[in-house]
Amino acid sequence: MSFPLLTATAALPAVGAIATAAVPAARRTAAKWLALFFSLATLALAVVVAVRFDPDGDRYQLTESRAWIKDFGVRYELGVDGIGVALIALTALLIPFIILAGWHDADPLETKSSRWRPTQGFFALILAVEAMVIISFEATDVFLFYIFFEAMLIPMYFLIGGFGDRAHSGSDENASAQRSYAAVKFLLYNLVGGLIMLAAVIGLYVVAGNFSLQEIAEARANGSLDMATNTERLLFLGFFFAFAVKAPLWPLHTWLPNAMGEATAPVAVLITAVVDKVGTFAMLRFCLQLFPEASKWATPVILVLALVSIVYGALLAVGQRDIKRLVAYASISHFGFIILGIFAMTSQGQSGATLYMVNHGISTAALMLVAGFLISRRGSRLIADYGGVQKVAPVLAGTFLIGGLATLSLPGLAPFVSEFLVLVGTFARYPAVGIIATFGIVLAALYTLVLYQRTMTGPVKPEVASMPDLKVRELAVVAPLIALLIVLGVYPKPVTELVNPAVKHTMSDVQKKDPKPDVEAAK
Amino acid sequence: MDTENLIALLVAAPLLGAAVLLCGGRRLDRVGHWIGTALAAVSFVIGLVLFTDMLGKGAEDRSLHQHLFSWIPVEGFQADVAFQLDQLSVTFVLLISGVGTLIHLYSIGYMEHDERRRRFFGYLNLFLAAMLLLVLADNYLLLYVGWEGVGLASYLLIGFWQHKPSAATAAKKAFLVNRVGDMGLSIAIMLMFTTFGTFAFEPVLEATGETSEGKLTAIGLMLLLAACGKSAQVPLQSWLGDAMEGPTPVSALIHAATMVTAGVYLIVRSGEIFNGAPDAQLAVTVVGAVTLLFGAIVGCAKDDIKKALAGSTMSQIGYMILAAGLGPIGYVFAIMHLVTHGFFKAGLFLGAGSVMHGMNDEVDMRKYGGLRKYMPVTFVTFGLGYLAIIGFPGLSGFFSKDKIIEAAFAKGGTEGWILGSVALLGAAITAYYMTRVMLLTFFGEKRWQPDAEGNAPHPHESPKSMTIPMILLAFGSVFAGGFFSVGDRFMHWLEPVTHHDHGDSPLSAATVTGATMVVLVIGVTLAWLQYGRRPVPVVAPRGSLLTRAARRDLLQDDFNHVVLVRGGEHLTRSLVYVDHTLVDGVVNGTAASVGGLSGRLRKLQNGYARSYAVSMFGGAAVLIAATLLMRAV
Amino acid sequence: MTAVAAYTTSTGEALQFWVLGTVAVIGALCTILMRKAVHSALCLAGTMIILAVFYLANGAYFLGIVQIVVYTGAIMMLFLFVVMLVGVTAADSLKETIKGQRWLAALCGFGFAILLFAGIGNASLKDFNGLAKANANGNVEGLAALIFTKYVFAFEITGALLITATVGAMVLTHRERTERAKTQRERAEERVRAGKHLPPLPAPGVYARHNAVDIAGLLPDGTPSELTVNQTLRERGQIRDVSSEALNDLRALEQRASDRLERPGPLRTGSGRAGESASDPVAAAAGEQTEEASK
Amino acid sequence: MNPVNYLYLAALLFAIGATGVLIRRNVIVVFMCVELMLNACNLAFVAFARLHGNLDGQIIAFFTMVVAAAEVVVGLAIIVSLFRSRHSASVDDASLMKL
Repeated sequence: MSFPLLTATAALPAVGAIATAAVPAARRTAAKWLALFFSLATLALAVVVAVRFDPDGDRYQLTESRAWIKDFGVRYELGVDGIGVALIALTALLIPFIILAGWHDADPLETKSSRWRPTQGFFALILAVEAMVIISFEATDVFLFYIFFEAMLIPMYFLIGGFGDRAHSGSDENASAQRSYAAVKFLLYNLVGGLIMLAAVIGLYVVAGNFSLQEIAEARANGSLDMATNTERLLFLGFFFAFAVKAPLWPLHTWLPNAMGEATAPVAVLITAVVDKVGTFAMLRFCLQLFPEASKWATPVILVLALVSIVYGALLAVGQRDIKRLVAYASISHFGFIILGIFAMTSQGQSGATLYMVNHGISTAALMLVAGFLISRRGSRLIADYGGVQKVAPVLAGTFLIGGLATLSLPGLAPFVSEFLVLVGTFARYPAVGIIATFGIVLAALYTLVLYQRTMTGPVKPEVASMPDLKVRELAVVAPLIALLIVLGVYPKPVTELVNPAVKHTMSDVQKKDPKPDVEAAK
Repeated sequence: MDTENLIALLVAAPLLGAAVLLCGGRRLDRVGHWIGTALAAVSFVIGLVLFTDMLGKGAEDRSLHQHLFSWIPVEGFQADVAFQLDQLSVTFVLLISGVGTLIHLYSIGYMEHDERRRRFFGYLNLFLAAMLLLVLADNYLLLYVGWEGVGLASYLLIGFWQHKPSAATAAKKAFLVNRVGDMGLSIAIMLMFTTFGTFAFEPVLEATGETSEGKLTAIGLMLLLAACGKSAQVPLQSWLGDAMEGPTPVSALIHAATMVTAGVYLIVRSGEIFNGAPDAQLAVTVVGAVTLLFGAIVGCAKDDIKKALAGSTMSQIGYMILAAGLGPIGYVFAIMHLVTHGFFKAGLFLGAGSVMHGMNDEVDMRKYGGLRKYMPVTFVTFGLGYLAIIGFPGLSGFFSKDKIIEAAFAKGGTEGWILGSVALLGAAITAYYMTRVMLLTFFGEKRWQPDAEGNAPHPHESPKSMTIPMILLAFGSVFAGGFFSVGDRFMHWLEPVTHHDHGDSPLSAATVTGATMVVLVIGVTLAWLQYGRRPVPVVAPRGSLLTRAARRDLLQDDFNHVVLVRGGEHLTRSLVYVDHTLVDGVVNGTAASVGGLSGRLRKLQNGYARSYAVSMFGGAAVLIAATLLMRAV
Repeated sequence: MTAVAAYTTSTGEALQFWVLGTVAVIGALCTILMRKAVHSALCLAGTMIILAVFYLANGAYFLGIVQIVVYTGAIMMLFLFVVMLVGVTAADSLKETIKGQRWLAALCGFGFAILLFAGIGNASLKDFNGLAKANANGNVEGLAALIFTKYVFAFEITGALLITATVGAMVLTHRERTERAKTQRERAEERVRAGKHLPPLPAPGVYARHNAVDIAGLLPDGTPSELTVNQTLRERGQIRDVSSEALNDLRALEQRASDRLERPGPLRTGSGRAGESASDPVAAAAGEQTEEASK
Repeated sequence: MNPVNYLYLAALLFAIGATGVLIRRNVIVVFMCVELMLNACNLAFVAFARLHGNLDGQIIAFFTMVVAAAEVVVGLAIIVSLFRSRHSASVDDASLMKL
C-alpha cells in the first residue's frame, strides 16, 4: 500500500495544532509563524492530492482502508472524488489567509500570567478545525465521517466563545454575554442536528450491516440491499437534518448570524467558508448516494426551503444594521443557491453547486476579511458608524467593493459562473423555481450596494477621517483572494473538469437524466 | 497575420489600460490619462484595420469568428469565450472606439483639476472594454458579461464623485434598475438553453423556426425587459436622469452615445427571434413609442441642461427601439439613427460640458443666456448638433429619423398609423425642447449673477483638448447621415445581418418628409414664441400641471419610492422582527421551558429525609395498588 | 386458652379484641401525636403490652412473654434512657415546616391502610386451622424444634447480628479521650480567665417545703435566679417560680404581726410594704421567724 | 369473630406508624414509630401462624424481635452520637442530602 497521502493531509494540521499549542507563552510570534508554516505545508499537500487525482479515473481515488472497530464493522476508510478534492483544496487554501488575517486577533490585551497563552490556543484551534474538516471531506466511512463532523464543534465552540470580536455591535454593551450566547447557540443547534444524525447512522448500520459508503452505495445500486420506503425516508431525514443545520437552511439558520456576528472576522470566515461547506458537501455525498429515492421524494420541500432561504436571507441582509450580520444573512441566501443546485438533480445544477461552494468560500472570505479590517480600524460593527471611507482609504474601499461585487456575482468574477450554472440547472427542470431564484440576484445587488454606499461613499465621517489604508499584511491576505476570484471567473475550467465526472456519478446514483432541450426533443 | 486574431485585441487593449491604471497607483498619476487615451485609440485603429479588411471581402463572408477558449464546460452546457465580428458589430466597434477616443481626449481637459483623474481614465477604459466585449461576443452569455460590465463601469462613473451623496445614490439606482433588466436577460438565456440547448448566436438564430411561437415570445419579452433596463425605456427609465450626476464626458459617452444603445443592439441582434414573435415585436414598438413621448415631455420641462439632454436621449432611443420593433423594415434605420445619434448627442453633451466648464459647473439653463458671444466654438458645434437632432434637412438626424417615421407608417394597418403619428408628434416635441435649450443657453441676454462667494462666472472658451473632439463630432453629426443614405449604402452594408425589406408605406416618402418639416417648424416656432421673443425669468414659473409632473420625471420616482422603497423597507424590517422573535423565539422558547421544568423538579429534592420518605411510601402504595389491580383484572 | 378455636373465636376473645384493639389503636395514635417524647414512649409501651396480650390470645405464648419482657421491658426502657440522655427538649412543636408534608403523609397513610384492607379483604382467608396441632406438646418446644433444626442458620446469624450490634453501639457511643485530662488547678485557672461566675452556683430552693431542686432561689430583691436550678430542668422548662408565693406569705406574716402589735394602718404598711418587701424581704422574714420563735 | 380482624388491626397500626414516621421531626419519636410498624408486622405474622396452623410465622416474628432489638441498640447509639455532634434531635436538621 502506497504512502497514505490523504491521512497525511489531514494529520499535518493536527500535528501543527499540537505543536502550536505547545509553544511557551512568551514566544507568541513563534506560535503564529509555526501555525502559518503548517497551514502552508498542508496547502502543499493538498496541491499534491489535486495533482495525483485523475478526473477520468475511477470514482474514489487515493483510497485507504484499515479495520478500526471490528465489532461494528467500522473501518478507517478514506477516499476522494473530484468534489472532495476541490473542497479540500479550498480549505487548505483558505486557512493560511485566515491565520494571516487573524494575526493580531488573539494577542492578549494584558498578559495576565506567564502561563496564559490565548494566541497559541487560537491558532491551534484553527488548525484543529482544518484537520477535522479535511478528514470529513475524505472519509468514505459513515461512522468515521460522523465522528469528525461532530468533533468539529468543540474547537469551533471555543473559537467563537473564547475569541470574540472586540468591536461593539451596538446591540448591547456586555459583549461577552452576547458571545457566549452565540457560542452556546451554535453548539446546541449543531449538537441537536448531530444527535439526530447519530440515530440515523445507527439505523443505517442496523439496515445495512456496515458503515462503508461505497459498499452500501453499491448494494443500493445493484439492488442487493433494498430498504423499505419509509425506512429510507426516515434515515434520509435524519442525515439531511444535520446537514441542513450545518449548511444552514431556513428555518434552521438563526445560529449563523449570531455566531458570525460575535466571532472575529477570520473565525466567521472559518465558519461560513469552511465548516458549513461540510454540510452541503455531505448532502451531495451521503444523502444523494445512500438514499436516492428518498432524496427524490423530499426534493419539492427542499427546493421550497432553499428558495425561502435565498429570498429571505437576502431580504434580511438588506435589513441589517451590523456589517458582519449582513454578510451572514447573505451567506444564508447563497447556501440556499447551493442546496437548490444540489437538489435540482441536473448536472449543471450539481456542478454549479460544487463550484458555488468553492467560489462562495473565496468571495465571502474576501468580503468578510476586508470587513474585519475595516471594523478593527473603527472598533464598531454598525454600518451607521461609517461613511466616506473611500476617500481616506481607497484601496480598502476598492477591495471591499470587489468583494461585494463577487457577492452579487458580477460576471467576470468567480461566483457568477457557479450561480448561473445553478440557475440554469434549476430552470431546466423547474422553470418557476429558477425564475423565483433569479430575483435573488437583484436583492443581492441591493444589499451589497447599500452596504457599500453607506460605509464607503458620502461625506467623510470625523471618526474615520484618520483611518489608515490597508497594510502590507492585509493586502497580502486580500490580493490573492481577489486574483483568484478573477481567475476562476474567467477560466473556471480546471475546477469544472475536476468536478464533472463526480457529478456524473452522482447523477447516475439518483438515476436522473438531464432534461433535453425542446429542439432536440422535437427531433 | 490572420485578421480575426485581432478581434481579441480590440477588447484586450482597453482592458489592459484599465488594469494598469487601476492597479498602477499614484506613480501613474501624471501620465495615466495619456495611457488611457492611447489605448482607446489603439482599439479604434484596430477597428479601422478590421473594417477596411472587411470592405475587401464579399458581402457574405464578411463575418469573422475568433474562438479563444472554452469558458464553462459542463455536462450538456457549453459556454465559450469566442468573438464574432460582422457588419453590425464592426459598426458598433467603430462608433464605440471612435467616440470613446474622442471623449478620452475631451476628458483630459475636462478632468484636469480632479486629483483622481487617473482612476477616471481607468474606469473609462474598463467601460470601453466591456462595451466592446458586449458587441463582439458570439454568444448571449458572453454578451451578458459585457452587459453587466458596462453596468459596473457606469456605476463607477456615475458615482465617480462619491463624496456627493446624490452621486452615490444615483449610481446605486442605476445599477439596481439595470439589475432588473439583467434578470430579464439571464432568464432569456435560460429559456434559450432549455429550448435550443445552446445560447450562441448562430445556432439559436438559425433554429428559431423549429420551436413554438410561445417560446419565442417569452424569450423576446425577456430580451425586451433587458433592453428596457439598459436603454432607459419605460418602465425602467428612471435611472437615466439621475445618472447625469456623473461627469459630463461620462454622460456623453455612456449615457448618450454607446451604452444606452446596447438595448437596441440586443434587439437587432436577436432579430430572428422577434421576427418569429409578432406579439413581442408589438410590445417593443409600444415601449419605444411610449418612451419616445415620455422622454420628450420630460425634456421639455427640465431646466438642468444635462437632464434636458437626458430626456432627449431617452426619446431618441425610443425612436430606435420603435424602429427595431418594426422588424426587418426598421432594423437598419434603428442602427443608422443609433450611429448618427451617437455623433450629435455626444456632441451636444460635450457642448453642455464645455458650457458648464466655463460657467463654474452651473447647470441651470435659466442662469445662462447669450453665451454665443463668449464661447463661439461651443456655440457653433452645439448648434450643428442641435440642427442635426431636430432633423434639419441635409443633416444626419434628418435622414435617420425621417426613415424611422416612414418605416413606422410602413408597418401598415392602424398600428402603422398610430406609430407613425406618434413618431411625428415626437419630432415636433423634439424640435420644441431642443430649440428651448438652444435659446436659453446661447441667446437672449446674460442672466447669471455672482454666486454666494460673490465670484461671478466669467464664461470662456474651453481648451483645445475639449474643443477638437467637439468639432470632430460636429462633422459627424453634419455629414454622417447623408453619407450613409446616399444610395442606401448603410442599408446594403447591414443587409446580410439584418435582412432589410421595404414595407408598403401608405404614404410616399415625400409626404412623410413634408409632414416632418411642418411639425419641425411648428415646434421651433412654439419654442421661439415662448423663450426667444420675451425675456426668460431666472426662477422657473410654477407652470402647468403637466410641466410640474414632467419636472419630476412624470412622477415615476415618486411611484418607485412609495411602492418599492417604502414597501421594501417595511417588509425587511418586519422580516427582521419575525426572524428574531418567531424563528429564533421558537427555539429559545423550548430551551427556556426545559430549563423551567428542570428547575421545578430540582425543588422536589429539598434534602429532607421525611419528604423522600413520603415519596417512597407513596410509591409503595402505588405498587400495592398496581398488584391489586392486576389480580383484580 | 389452650385450645384455640379454628374458624371463629370465642366471644371472650372477641370481646377482648374489640376492647384492647381500640385501646391499642388509641395508644398508637397517641404515640404519634403526643408532644413530648416521653409521653409517646409510654403510649407505645402500652400498645406493645396490648399486642403481647394478643400474641398470647393467638397461641404464641412464648412470643407474648418475650414481647413483654424484651420489648416493653428492655427496648422501651432503652428508649426512655435515651430520651433522658438527649435532654429532652421540652416539647418539639408539631408545627410542620415542610410545605404540604403533613397532608401528603396523612393521605399516604390513609390510602395505604385502605389498600392493605382491600388486600386482606380479597385474600381468601376462610379457614383457620388453629395451632392446636402445632402447639400439641408445648409452644416453646415447638418453636425450639423449628429454631434448632429448620432455622438454625438464621438463628446463628442472628446471634452474630446481636454481637455486631452491641459492638457497634459501643463504638458509636464511645468517645476516645484524645487529650490529657485537665487537673483541678488548670480548671480553676480557666474559670478565672473566663471571668464568669467564680463562686459556686447558688443553692436552689429557699424554703424546704417543696421539692427544692426545681425552685429557683430568690435574689435579694425577690426575683428568681435561673442559675440556681439544674441545667436539665432548665432546658425542660421545669422551673417553678415561687417568688410570688414568697411575697404573699410575707404579706400574710406582716398582717398578723401588725394585728398582734395593734399597729394601725395597713394602708401605711401597704404603702410601705412594696418598698419594704422589695428592699429586704429576707431580713423581714428573718425578723418574723424570731417573732414566731418567741411565741 | 373472625381472627382475620387481627390482620386488619395490624394493617391499621402499620399505617399509623408509617404516618408517624412521616410527620414527626423528633428522631426518637420517629424511631418509636418504626418500632410500632415492626410490631404491627409481628402481629400479622402471629395471626398468620395461627391461620396456617404452623409455627413458622411465630419464628419469623421471633427473629423480627431479635433484629428489632439489634436495630434499636444501633439506632439509639446513632441518635446519641448525632445529638452530641449537633445538639438537636430533629430529623430536618440532618438535611445534608440537599443539592
